[in-house]
Amino acid sequence: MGASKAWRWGAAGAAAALALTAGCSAGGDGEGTTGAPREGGVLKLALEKEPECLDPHQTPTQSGRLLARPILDSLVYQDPKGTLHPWLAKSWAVSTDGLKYTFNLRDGVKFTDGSAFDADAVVANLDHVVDPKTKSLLAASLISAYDSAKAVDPKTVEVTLKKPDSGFLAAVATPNLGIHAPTTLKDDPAKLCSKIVGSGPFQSDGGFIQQQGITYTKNPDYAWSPEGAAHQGPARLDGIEVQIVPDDPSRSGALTSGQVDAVTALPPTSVKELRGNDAFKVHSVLYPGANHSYWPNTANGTLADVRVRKALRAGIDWKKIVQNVYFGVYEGAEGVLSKSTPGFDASVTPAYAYDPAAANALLDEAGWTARDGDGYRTKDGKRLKVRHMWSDPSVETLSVQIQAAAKEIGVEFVEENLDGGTFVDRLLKGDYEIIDTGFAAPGPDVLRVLFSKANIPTPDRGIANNMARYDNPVVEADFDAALRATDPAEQLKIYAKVQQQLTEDAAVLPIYTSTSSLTARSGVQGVAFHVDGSPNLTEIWLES
Amino acid sequence: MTAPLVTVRDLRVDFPGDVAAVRGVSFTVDPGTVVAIVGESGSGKSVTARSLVGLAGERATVRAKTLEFEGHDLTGLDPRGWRALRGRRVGFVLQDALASLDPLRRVGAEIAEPLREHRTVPSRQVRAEVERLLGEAGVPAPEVRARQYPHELSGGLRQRALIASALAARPDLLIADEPTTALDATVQRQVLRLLRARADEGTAILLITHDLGVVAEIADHVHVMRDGVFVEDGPARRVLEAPEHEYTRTLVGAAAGHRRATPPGEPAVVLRAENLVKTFRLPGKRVLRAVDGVSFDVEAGRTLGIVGESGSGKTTVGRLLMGLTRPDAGSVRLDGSAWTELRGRDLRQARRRVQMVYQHPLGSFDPRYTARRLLAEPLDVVGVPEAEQADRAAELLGQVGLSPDLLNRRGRELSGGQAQRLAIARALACDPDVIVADEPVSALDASVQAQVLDVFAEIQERRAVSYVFISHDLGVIRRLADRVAVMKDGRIVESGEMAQVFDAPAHPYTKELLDAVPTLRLNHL
Amino acid sequence: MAGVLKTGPAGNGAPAGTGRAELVRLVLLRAGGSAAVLWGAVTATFVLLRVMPGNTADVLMARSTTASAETRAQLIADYRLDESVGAQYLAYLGKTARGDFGDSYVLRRPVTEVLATQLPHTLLLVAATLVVTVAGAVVLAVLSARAGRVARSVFAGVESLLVAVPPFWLGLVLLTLFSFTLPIFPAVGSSSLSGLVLPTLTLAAGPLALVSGVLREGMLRALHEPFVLTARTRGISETAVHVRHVLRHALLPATSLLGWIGGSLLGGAVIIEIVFSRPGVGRLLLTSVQNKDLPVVIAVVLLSALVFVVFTIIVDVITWLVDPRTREAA
Amino acid sequence: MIRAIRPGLWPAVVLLVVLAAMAAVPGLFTGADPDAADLNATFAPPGPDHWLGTDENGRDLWARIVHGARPSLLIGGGAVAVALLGGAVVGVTAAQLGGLADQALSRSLEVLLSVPWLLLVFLVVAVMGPGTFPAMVGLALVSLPGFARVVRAEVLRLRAAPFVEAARGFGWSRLQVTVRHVVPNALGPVLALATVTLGATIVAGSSLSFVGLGPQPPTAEWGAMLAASRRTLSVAWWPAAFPGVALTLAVLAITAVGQELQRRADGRHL
Repeated sequence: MGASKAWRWGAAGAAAALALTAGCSAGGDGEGTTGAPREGGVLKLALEKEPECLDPHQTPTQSGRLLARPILDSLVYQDPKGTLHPWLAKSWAVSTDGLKYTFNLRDGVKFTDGSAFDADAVVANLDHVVDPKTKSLLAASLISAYDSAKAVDPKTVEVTLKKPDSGFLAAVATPNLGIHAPTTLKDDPAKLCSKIVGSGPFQSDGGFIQQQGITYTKNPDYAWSPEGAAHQGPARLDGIEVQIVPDDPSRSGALTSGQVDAVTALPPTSVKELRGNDAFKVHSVLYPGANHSYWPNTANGTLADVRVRKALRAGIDWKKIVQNVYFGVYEGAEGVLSKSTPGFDASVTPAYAYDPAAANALLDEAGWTARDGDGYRTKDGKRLKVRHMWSDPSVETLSVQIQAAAKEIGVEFVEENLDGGTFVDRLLKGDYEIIDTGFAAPGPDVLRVLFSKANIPTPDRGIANNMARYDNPVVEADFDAALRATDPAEQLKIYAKVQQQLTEDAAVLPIYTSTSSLTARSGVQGVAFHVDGSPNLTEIWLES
Repeated sequence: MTAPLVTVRDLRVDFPGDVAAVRGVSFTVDPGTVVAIVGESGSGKSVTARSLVGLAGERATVRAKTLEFEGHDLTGLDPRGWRALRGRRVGFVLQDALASLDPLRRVGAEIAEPLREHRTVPSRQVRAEVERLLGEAGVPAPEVRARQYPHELSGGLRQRALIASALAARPDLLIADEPTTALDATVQRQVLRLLRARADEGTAILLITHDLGVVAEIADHVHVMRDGVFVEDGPARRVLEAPEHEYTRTLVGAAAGHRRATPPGEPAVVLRAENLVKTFRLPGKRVLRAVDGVSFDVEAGRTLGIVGESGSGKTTVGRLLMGLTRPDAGSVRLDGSAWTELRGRDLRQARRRVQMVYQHPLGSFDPRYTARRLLAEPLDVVGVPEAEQADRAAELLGQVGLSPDLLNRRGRELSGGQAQRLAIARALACDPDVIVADEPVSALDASVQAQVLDVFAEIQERRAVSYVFISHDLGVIRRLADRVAVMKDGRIVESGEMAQVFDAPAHPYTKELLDAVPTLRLNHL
Repeated sequence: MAGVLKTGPAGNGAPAGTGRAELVRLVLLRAGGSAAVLWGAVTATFVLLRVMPGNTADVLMARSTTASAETRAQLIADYRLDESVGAQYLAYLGKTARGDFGDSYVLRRPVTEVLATQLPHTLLLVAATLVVTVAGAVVLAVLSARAGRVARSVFAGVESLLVAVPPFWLGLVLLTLFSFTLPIFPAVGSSSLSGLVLPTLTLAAGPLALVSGVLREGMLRALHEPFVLTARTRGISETAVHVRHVLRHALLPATSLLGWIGGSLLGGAVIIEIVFSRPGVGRLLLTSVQNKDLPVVIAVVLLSALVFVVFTIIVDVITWLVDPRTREAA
Repeated sequence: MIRAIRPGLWPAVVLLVVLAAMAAVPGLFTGADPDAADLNATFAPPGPDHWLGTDENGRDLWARIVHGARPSLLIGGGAVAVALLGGAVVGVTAAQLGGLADQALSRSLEVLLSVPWLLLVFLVVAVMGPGTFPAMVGLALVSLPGFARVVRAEVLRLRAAPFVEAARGFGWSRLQVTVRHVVPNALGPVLALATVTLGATIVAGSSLSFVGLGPQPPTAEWGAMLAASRRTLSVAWWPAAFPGVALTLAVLAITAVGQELQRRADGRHL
C-alpha cells in the first residue's frame, strides 16, 4: 500500500499493513552527490506518521521500522536490490534440510549501553520476539517457522526452524528482527515502546515521544556497517532530529521555510511544486508489489458480476485521473502488479486501456440498460450503485474524480468515509463493493497474499488481504504450484498466468503505483532507500 | 446673614433629542438650611441637583447665568476642578442605598473612599475616622458595620452609611436625592432627623424629593418643580399651608389624604381568615414564620386595610387569601368554604370571586398581550361571548377612567398609573366579590396615587366590592380602609375600626408607626 | 446581570459568613458534587465505546493483516475483552478510582505515561490561551468601554467576527500567512515559544472576543449603576471609578464565562493540535477514539471532566471572593 | 411580535435570507453542477468563467458554495432543532418533577457538559459512523444541556410570574395557563438561545467535516471543502478562502440576528 498516506484511522492499517517480509528493489533516484561527504551536522526530519510503539519487535509499522533502523542492527543486511550481505553475522550456513541456520557473529560489536554483542544476545532477541508477553503483532507470521535458538559458543548461534522457510534470512534482515541490547529486553515490553538500545550507528537517550518525535545522536564507536553499504564506519551526521508532522501542508511548510531539512511523503501537489525548485530535491522510489487499486468485492453485490467489473475497468479513464490528481508524481498502473515488481506480466496491459464504448456495451449486456432521472443505470428499478468504503481522507480527491468518471457510464459511486471500527466490521462481513489500498511487496508472491481463498477476511479469520474476496480454484491451484516450484523462472511463469487470469476476471481495478519519497533541501546528500522503501537515514550527510 | 453657599440663576439642561429637562431655574442654598426641591418623577429635579456637581450626564448640555459655589463660578470647571469639588465640598446621597453603595466593597471602604481621595485625614487614621463617621450617622457598633457589605445591613443602616460616606470629607453642601424613599416610615423618620441635625450644625442641605411629608418634616425653604421649572417657591411652611399654585395644591391634597365615611349597617362576612399560619424554610435550617396565627374578616362592600412594614408578612397574607398558597394551619373561607376544600372546577370558579391587584401591574400582564387581550382573558373565563368582549372591555376601561384608545397598547406602553388602572379593570372583569390589593399605589407618583385611590373608592361605591388593602403607607390605608389590621412579624398586633385604630392606637407599635409618618399635620385640612 | 444587584436585603444585619472555613466548606461541597459528575462521565464514555462497532481486538489487529489467531486470542485475554461488559466496567471503575488507567491498547504503554508526555504540551497551550484571553479581553474591554460610540461598535464588530470565524480556518489562514508565506513563526513544533504564538492566537481568538464583549457589556452596565454615580460624586477619577468599581462588577459574569471556556478549551485544542501539528492530548484523543483505545479515551475524558470541574470550582471560589452577596447561598 | 428591524441588522437579515434561499433553491444562484468535475479546468483562478475559481477537480467553487449551503446549515440547524426539542423535554420534566428527579437530570446534564464537545461528537460519530445525521445527533447532544437549563429556568420563572398567577386567579386550569402563558413566553428566550447556538453549532459542524467526520464526498459542504483545500493550499488559495468566508459570513449573520433576539427576549423580562 502507498506508504505515502497518512492513515488517520487505525483500521486503515488493514490496508496500511506493509509488506512484512519486506524488500524492494530500485534505489533512490536521488544520487548525484557533489563533492566529498562532509562530517557533522544534525539532520532535521519531519515524518508523516509515527509508530504506536518504537520497538519493531512489537508492531509492524513502516514508521516503526524507519525509526528503529538507526538504532538496531540486524544479523543480515538486505541491500535495496534484495541481495543479502553479512552484518552482525559475518557469515551463515543453512543445513541441507533447510531447518538449521548457523550464524557466525562479528567480533568487537558493542551495544551503546556498553554491553557486548554475543550469541546470547541474539538468542534473547529471537526469544523476545516470540514471547507471548511481547504481544508481538507480527512475530507469528514473520518467523512462523521459528522453533528455537541456542548459543553454541559466544560467537555462534544456531537457529532451528519447524519447517523450511526460504524467506527466513530476509525476515532476519528487517528491523523487525533487529537486535536490542539484551539488558533492555528484561524490562516490561512497554518501556521498549519509547526507548530502545542497540548497536546501531545512532542512539537515542530521550527515546521516542508520541506525537513529537525522537532525537538521535551518533554512535562514535560504530565500526560494523553492513557489507555492501555505501558508507562504512560511524555516521557522518552528529545527530538526527525527527519530528512527527502528520499534516501535509505543515510538513511542506516546515521544509520550505527552512525549519527542517527533509520531510517524508509530501503530497503530490507539493512534490510537483518543489520539483521546479533547485533549492529542494525530491528523492523517491517506486514500491514494488500491488498497485494502489480499487479492490472490487467479487463475491457478492453488484460487482460480483465480472461484466460490471470489466466495465468499470474500461469505462473509467484511470490514467487521466491519476495524472490529474497526482500531476505525474505517481504513475498510472498498467496491470495487476506494479511495473517494478519482478515477474510483472506486461502482456496484460492492453486489457487496462480506456474504452468507454466497450464499458457501456458490457453494462448493457449485464442488464443495466435503463437509466433513472439522475442518469444512472438501473436494472429492475434498482440503481447501479457501488459503495466505496474508505477511512483515509487523503484519497478523497481521487475518489471524487473516479466517482465523477463513473457517472459518465451511469454508475453511482457511493463514497463512505468510515471510522476504524465500522470499517473493520464491514470489511469482515464483506459488506462493501470497493475498498481501496495498495500492498508493497518484493515479488509476485504477493498475489498469493492478495488473492488466495484463505486470505478472505471474515469474522472468524479476522483481517486479511484478499479484499476482493476472490475465490478461483484455478488460481488456487496455481498458487500451490508456485509454492512448490523450486525454479524461480518456473515460479514467475506461473505467476504470469495468474496475472492473466486475474485480468480476465477483472479481480482488481489498479490505479497507480505508489512511491516512497523523501523531499529535502538540496544540501542533504547521500539519500537512499532501504529495501522496504523507507529512507535510509544512516548514510545521509549535510553539505552545509 | 452670610452669603449663599450655592447660587443658581437660570439653570438650563438639555438632552439631545428630548425636551429640555430643566428650563431655567434659580435658587440659592445658605449654610445651615435645608432647601427642598419637590416634584414628581420627570420634573427635572434630579437633573438640577446633579448639575451642581457636574454629573448631569455625558450627553447633557448645562447652561446657567450663574452657577456658583462659595462665589466660585462652576460653569467653566474642568474635570479636575469638578473632582476637587465633589465629595470634598459637596456630598451627594442617592435614593437607593443598596444600589448606591458598591455591593462588592465593604461599607468601610466606601466611606473611606472620599477620605483617601481628598486626603482629609492621614491614611493611618482613615479607619478610625470611618468608624467615627458611622457612629455620628447613628450606626451602632460602627467597627463591625464598617467590615460588612452593604447587603448585610438593613435599609436604614445602609442609608445612614451612605450619608456618612457623603459627609466623610466634611463637605459644606449635602445634596440628598430622595434619601428616604425606599425606607419604612419609622426608619425614614430617623434618617430625616439625622439630616436635620447636620443642617443645624451648619451643613447646607439640598433635598430632592417627591414627598411633601418629608418636606414638611425638615425643609426650611421649598421649590416646587414641574416640567423643568419651579412653579412655586417659598418658605416650607408657607408653601405647604397656603399653596398658591394649583399644582402645589394638588400635591398637598394628595399627600394629606382624606377620610371616607364608612357605609352604615351590619355587613355580611365574605372572606374569613382563621388562624392562618405560614412558615418558610430558610437556608441554614432556620424557619421564618411569615404569618403566625392571623385571623380577620373581610366584610361585604367594605375595605380591610392591612398595615405593616416590609417583612411583616402582609404580602403572604394576600397570597393566602387568594388561595395561591396553602396555609400550614388555619384556613381562608370564602362564603364559608375553605380554599383547601375546593377542587377542580369549583376551585377555579371560586378563584374568580377573589381577584388581586399587584404592586407592579406590568408583572401581572403577559408581556406579549395588548390591553384588549389582557381584558379578554378574564372575560373568556366568565363566558362573555367574543362578540361582546370589545364592548365589555371598553366599559371596564371607562370604569377605571381609561380611554378605549388604549386597548391596542401593550402593558409596557402604558404609564404607571394607566397600567394600574388597567390592572384594576382586569380584576373587575370577573366581577369578583373581593379584590386583594397588595401595595397597589406604592410604585406610583403622589398625584397619580391619589387618582388611582380615587378609582378604587369610586368602584367600591358603585359595585359594593370588598377590598383587602395591603400597604405600608398609612396615608393610603387611612384613605380607603374601614377596618384596619396592623401586622408586625407575622402577627396582627392590633385591629379594629379605622378611626379607632388611627385616633386611639392601643398597641405601642401602632403608635410608633403613626408617629413616624411625616404627614402634613396641617390643622386646616 | 443587573438582577444580581437587586438581591434583597438581609435585614437582620447579622454578619454573613466571611470566614475561610466557609470557603473550605464551599470547595468541599462542590468537589463532592463533582465526583458524581466524574463518575457519570466515565460511565457514559464506557457505555458509548462499548456500543461502538467493531471488536477492539479486531481494530487492534487491523494494524497487522498477518498477525496470527494466537495473537488475537492473547490480546483478547490480556485486555479482558472476553469478559462480560459488567465485569469489564467494574474492573475499569475500580482501577480508575485508584488512579490506574491501565495500559493503552494501541500504544502498549501505561496510559499515565502516555498522558504524561502529551499533557504538558496541551496544558501549555491552554494556559497560554487563558493568559492571552484574560489579558487581551481586559485590555480590549477597558479600551472599548471608554471609547466613543463608533469605536465601540467597531470593537463589537471585530469581536463578532472573531467569534464567527471557524478556528480551524483561522489557524489555516494564520499558518499560511505567517508561516508558509512569511516564515515568521515555525510551521511545526511546540518546543519553542515562537511555535506557541499562532496556535495560542487561534485558540484564544474566539474566547478573547467573547470575554471582552461580556466584560465590556458588564462595564457599560455597571457604569449606569447608582453606585458608580455615587463614587463619582466623591470626586474620584474616572480611572479609579473603572478600576475600583466598574471592572470588578464586569468581572463576575466574565469569570463564569471564562470558567466555562477554560473547561472546554481542551476540546478546542483537538482542532488546533491537528491544524498546527502539535503534540498534545487533543490529537491523542482523536486517534484513541478512532482506535477504540478505551483506556486512553477514558483517561482523557476523565481528565477533561476533571479540568472542567476544577475550573467550575475556581469560578465558584472567585465569585465567592469577589461577590460577598453570593456567600450566604453557599 | 414583528417589530422594526434595526438598520444595523439589515445586512445580516438580507444575508440570512440569501443563505436560506441558497439552501432551499440553489438553482436560483447557479446553473452549474457542483459535482461536475472538469479535469481540464482544475485550479482555475477566479474569473469570468468561474466567479470564484475551481478546485482540484475543476469543480466550480461558486456552485459548490451555493450547493454547500444546505448541508452546511443543515447540520447546525438540525442539531439545534433536536437539541431544542430534547432540551425542552428534559427541562420541562425537570421543572415539573422537581426534587430528586430534577437533581438527577441536572447532574446528568452536567456530565454532558463536562465532556469536551468535540469528544462527545467523536463518540457519537464513532458509534453511528460519519455523516450528516450522526454529526447532527452528536452536536445536538452538545447543546442540549443549554436548552434544558434555559427551558427549566424559564418554566420555573414563569410558573412563579405574577401574570401566570393572575391567570390562575381568573380560574384557568394549570394546562390552560401553560398553553396560554408559559409556553409562548418561554419561547422567546429559547428561540434566542437557539439562534445564537446555531451559529456556534454551524462552526462546530464544519469543524467535524474538517476532520472528515461530516457529510461524505462529493457533498459540497463548506467544512469538507476547506479540509480538501488544505492539501492544495500551496497551489491555489481560493478553494481555501471562499468556503471559509461563506462560513464566517453565515455565522456572523446568524449570531447577529440571534443577539438581537436575545436582547429582545431579555428586554421582556424586565
